[in-house]
Amino acid sequence: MNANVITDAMNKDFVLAVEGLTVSFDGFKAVNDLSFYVDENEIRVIIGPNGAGKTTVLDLICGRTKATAGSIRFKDRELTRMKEHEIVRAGVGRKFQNPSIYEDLTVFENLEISYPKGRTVMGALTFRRDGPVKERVQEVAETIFLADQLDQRAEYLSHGQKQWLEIGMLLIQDPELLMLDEPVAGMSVSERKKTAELLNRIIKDRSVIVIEHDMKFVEDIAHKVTVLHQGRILSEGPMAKVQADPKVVEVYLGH
Amino acid sequence: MSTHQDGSDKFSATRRRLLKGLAALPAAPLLSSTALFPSRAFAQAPATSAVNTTGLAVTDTDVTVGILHSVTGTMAISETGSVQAEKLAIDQINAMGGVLGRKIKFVQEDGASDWPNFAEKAKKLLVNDKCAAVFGCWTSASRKAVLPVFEQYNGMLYYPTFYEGLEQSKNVIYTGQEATQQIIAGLDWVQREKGAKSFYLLGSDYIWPRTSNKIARKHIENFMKGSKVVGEEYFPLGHTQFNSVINKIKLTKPDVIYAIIVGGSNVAFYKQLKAAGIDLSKQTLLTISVTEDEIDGIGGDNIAGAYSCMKYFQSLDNPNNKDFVAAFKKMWGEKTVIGDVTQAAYLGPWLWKLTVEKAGSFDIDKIAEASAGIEFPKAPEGYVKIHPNHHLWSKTRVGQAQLDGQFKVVFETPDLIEPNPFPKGYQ
Amino acid sequence: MFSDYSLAELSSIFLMQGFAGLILFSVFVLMALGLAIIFGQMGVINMAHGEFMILGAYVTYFTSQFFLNHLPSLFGIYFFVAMILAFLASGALGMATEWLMIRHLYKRPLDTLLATWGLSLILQQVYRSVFGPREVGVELPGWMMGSLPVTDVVEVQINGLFVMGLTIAITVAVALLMYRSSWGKQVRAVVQNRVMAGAVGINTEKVDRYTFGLGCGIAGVAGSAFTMIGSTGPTSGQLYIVDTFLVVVFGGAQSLLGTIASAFTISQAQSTLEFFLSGSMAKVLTLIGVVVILMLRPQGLFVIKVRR
Amino acid sequence: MTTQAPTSGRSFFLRPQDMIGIALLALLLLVVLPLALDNFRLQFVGKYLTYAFVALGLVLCWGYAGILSLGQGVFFGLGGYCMAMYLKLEASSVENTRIQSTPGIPDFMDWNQITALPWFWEPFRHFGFTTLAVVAVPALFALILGFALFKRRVGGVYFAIITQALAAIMTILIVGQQGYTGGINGITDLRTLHGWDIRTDGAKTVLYFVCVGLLLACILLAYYVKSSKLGRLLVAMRDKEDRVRFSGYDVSSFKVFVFCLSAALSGIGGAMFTLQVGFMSPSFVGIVPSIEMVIYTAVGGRLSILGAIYGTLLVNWAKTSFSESFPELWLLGLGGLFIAVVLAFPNGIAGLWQVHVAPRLGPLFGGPARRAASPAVAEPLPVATPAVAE
Repeated sequence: MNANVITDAMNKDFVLAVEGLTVSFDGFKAVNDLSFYVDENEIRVIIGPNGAGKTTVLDLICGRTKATAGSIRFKDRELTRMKEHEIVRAGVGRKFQNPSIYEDLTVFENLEISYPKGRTVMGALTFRRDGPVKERVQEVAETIFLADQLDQRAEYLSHGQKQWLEIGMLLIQDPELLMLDEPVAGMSVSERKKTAELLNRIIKDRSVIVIEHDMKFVEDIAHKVTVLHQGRILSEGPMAKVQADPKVVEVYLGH
Repeated sequence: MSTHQDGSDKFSATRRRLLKGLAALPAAPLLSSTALFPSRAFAQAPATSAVNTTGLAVTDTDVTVGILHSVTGTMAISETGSVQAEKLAIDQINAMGGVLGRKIKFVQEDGASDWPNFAEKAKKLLVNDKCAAVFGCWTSASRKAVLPVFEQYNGMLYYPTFYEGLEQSKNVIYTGQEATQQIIAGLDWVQREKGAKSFYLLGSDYIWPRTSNKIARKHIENFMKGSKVVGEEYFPLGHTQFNSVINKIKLTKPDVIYAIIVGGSNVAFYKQLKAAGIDLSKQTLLTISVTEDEIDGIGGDNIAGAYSCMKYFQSLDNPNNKDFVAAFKKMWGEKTVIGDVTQAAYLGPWLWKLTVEKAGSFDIDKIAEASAGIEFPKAPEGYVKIHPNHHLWSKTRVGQAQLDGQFKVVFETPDLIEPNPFPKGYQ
Repeated sequence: MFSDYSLAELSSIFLMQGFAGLILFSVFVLMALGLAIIFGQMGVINMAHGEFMILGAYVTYFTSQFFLNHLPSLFGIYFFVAMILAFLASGALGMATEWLMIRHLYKRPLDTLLATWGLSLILQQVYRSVFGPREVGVELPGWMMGSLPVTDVVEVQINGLFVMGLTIAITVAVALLMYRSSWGKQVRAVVQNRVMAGAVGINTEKVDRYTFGLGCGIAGVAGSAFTMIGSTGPTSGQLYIVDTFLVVVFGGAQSLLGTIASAFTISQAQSTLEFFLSGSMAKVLTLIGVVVILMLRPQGLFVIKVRR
Repeated sequence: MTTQAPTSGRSFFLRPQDMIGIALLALLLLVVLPLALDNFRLQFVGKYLTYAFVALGLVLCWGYAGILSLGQGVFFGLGGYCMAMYLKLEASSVENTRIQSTPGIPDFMDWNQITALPWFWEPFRHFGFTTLAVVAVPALFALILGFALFKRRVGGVYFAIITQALAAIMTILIVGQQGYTGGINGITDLRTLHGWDIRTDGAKTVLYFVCVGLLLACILLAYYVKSSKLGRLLVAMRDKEDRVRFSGYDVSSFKVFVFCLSAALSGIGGAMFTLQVGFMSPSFVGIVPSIEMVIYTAVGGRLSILGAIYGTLLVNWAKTSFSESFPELWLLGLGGLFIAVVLAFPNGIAGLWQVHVAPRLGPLFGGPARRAASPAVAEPLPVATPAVAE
């Protein structure tokens, strides 16, 4: 799968437009004047050595970290001034690096909480577990291979299953932009295969930003790759182009 | 209490409405209760059925009373002495044959420095243990908390602490001084002896210091010609930083520092006063809150020279007191000191014994009535007498703190001062 | 309210108030240092901190009694001996506490709060049973009493100066220990990444125990210094706990400099307010001010912004 | 479809074992204790139960949401003072206070030279307003506080310390403003409610049953909240706050809600306390009672609604009987209890019940069948939430 979407900065169809994004921690610029654009239905993979600022970029987009300068526009809405939950409600979903699920709750309840209804205090108090909710949970559970574990407490799941559960929790929100931070890290070979299959299924009809180290996996899914180094973009483009870039070879693929 | 005896009790008619217990009194209280059991009243050991008609814990051989003080918590420091004094008095009374031929047994409860807990324990002592009398409480707050309990279950409380007044109950005998008794004589003395014109009032922030300072201020402004208050200030209980107020005192240079600081704050206050170079032999300081107990913590060298105004000092030179001090030290150790409240607590069991014997009964109503006019000539502080308003007639003394932690008595009112818990002109 | 005073008087007021504030500042720093180490570096909330201080105060009292009765000629220097003993006694109790209780709770900071509160109740009762319920006062050697006149009105109290000097000495020692010594490096390594520190050969258990012991030991010295200004009773420690925690939290828990700055801010605010208002209201306003600022800036005055 | 009973069949918010538990508690409080205890001891139980309201709030707030408030005494006190103000005004009729320089105002105001009723006392002449205020004043206070703190993501240890400071402030303030509050003595000598003398034994028995009734209603409310999606969200937040936030929830508003709810519950407890005990004083507002209330919850089991009630009863019963027989040992016992509960039994009585007793009683009593179902009592202890998230 190579780049079938060629974009340029003038195109207005971007789902996400990041421009001049900078964040500094006590003077250290973890992300420095970063600009990139993600198209509708595009799968973008961000790679880079440790400390390049990959996770920080995701943190900035979903509002976990506040930008020092620059703008992030999602479907022409400025995200930098919105609260995390507002960003989520606008249609941005985020999976964390380590599986972030509710260990004390069952798989069903994990998914139910992510179901985009009853999100206010009163809504949550009066929320009813009705037919559509159960159907949707069941549907998602089947997608993530956990249909027969619905009543299991999440803490008893395997590491891979926990990753799937978190992906399922995003899926049930049906976000337009999905951000995944190392979705296959720490998985066995068979789990990894299943996950790739799962990702391929769920990334249809939405834009996706993935951080990943596994080059095989990246090659499989990426439409376009962005290489970050010391908070700046080192190279950007289709996988083949990036792999051929001598700068990239030097800092990243070289060792 | 009585509404009928002497004319000086001007407020009794209205006061009666304040106190629900009074409503229950028979219309003609002067018909002494002893009249009902005339023959047995002063017999050596009258029948229990005769002296105990309300089901108190009185048997043919003994009678149960309660002791209710804090032995844990912040107030344990202050209340320990009262417990010791009450136990001493009970021992002595038992050694003399008890009350109406009955030995006194006591149930001790811990108020734990927690006012609601006092109420709970008071209820237990009255309802469960049927105590014929309770000796206890120290702080005003604990007394306020137990007062409704004593009124509801008709118990008798002997309360030892000097306090702010503004209270009177059929069910309480106040063996300490109320505020006017303690304050006015001291202020008059300091004006007379020291020519004091300006006063700086200090206190811990709660009702007794505030009410006392209010009375002091009224007295200074209305009754002492040419005198004025130059400052008045309160600190949270347990406060330990007095440098700011000491600076203010240095600037305003009052003739008298009038301090009503209590508990641990005292120690910090006097230490910092001394460290700041205020010499109490030159700067007059008058307090109503420092007894020998407090000096124990403050240290004699930190407070030497200050004047304290109350009704009792351990150093009082009279035969009663010599016996009392000796007995107290024999029972509780040579190193113990005896403060004003400790002595007042000692009066409680004795006054109760005398009242029971006068009434010829343990019944609370009869004791409440018989209390007025009870005299106790053997009191360590000298002669005392219960006023119809259930407070004590007593002398007020001024003592000067010495290096050894004792007071040297420098002044004593010639006559007993009448207790006046609802003073006109001081409201 | 200034109309009553002349200009000269006013300036001396402010001088003396400033000095009073400095004493309060020293007291706060002494109280908070031990807690800043324990809470800031280890994340443990030690509600029994006040009781560790009071142990130091009792040690000081008994040392003074011992010198008074057995070595009256050396009474002038007993205070230094007492401080060392106080440090050792509180430190040893602290290490025992860490070993018996705290080490099981490193992952549950809120539970350390409850457990140490329980410990504080027990210690209070033990003090009461062993040392008696009455407050005790320590007699100070003559040279510590009185004050040095600066001008006619302005005087400087010697024991205040002593407390300040002591505070500076201890602060410098702690700063050197934490930021210059290899031990300090180990402590910080353990704080930042316990597993990693263990992996590189640091004995994390030992570091924890000594750190806790050090914090408690400093509390003991603070208690010793407190005997100069306050009294010692079984429950005296309770009086300080809220103030101390606020100082540490207000400063930003991890920063020694923050603790000092916050102690300075709070003490100056309180002593200035005390001059214009009554003691109670000054206290209330200071506390409310601190709480409001903490609401606006929950991370405290000084905190390093870190990436997560 | 593989969906099983627990996920599909929970149409009612109480599970069978919950209903049995509540019924047993009701039986104990409404029938067994009144029959077994004399009036005097029953009134103690009534008093203890007022603390149970606070413990109930703490289960939701601390156990479920992980918010440890060390200032619950403030809310208990606010509720209690609201009620005390109403009762005091009724007791301070012109007729009753003729002796004062200003008749018709509470006695402590008169002692402090206040000559007119302060404006904020005025509305407390009305019983309706007072009833509302008992719940609303603590809740409003919690709302302001919670809004300020949770919106800025103050949590965990910092929240605990700030609430503790508030308890200290409140005490100093009440004691210092004695003209308006009765100072350290509190508001005492309360007599009648609508002319009905609340001091008699008969009245106290009636109040006991009212208290139990309210408590049972509050328990039902707590169960409802717990079993709603909001209850599961609280557990989720305690566990992974960020995940909840990135599922599109405004985490702070949920925390504010549960904090307000616990404050309101405490307020009801305080009002019932005032009615039954007959006075209110700052000694319930301070740091010590606030922490003691936390220990009731911890002993009962911080995750168990019914456990908190039993914990409260047990600790208080122990306190009363211990301090009757060995006053000196009581603090040692209480301190030891704190440490033991934290170190050895972090889930309290409910945890012990869950592990040792329930399995033998079968699924109806919450035995093994419930293990996989929902956050019940035997959960692993929550790791504290991060203190300050930036």
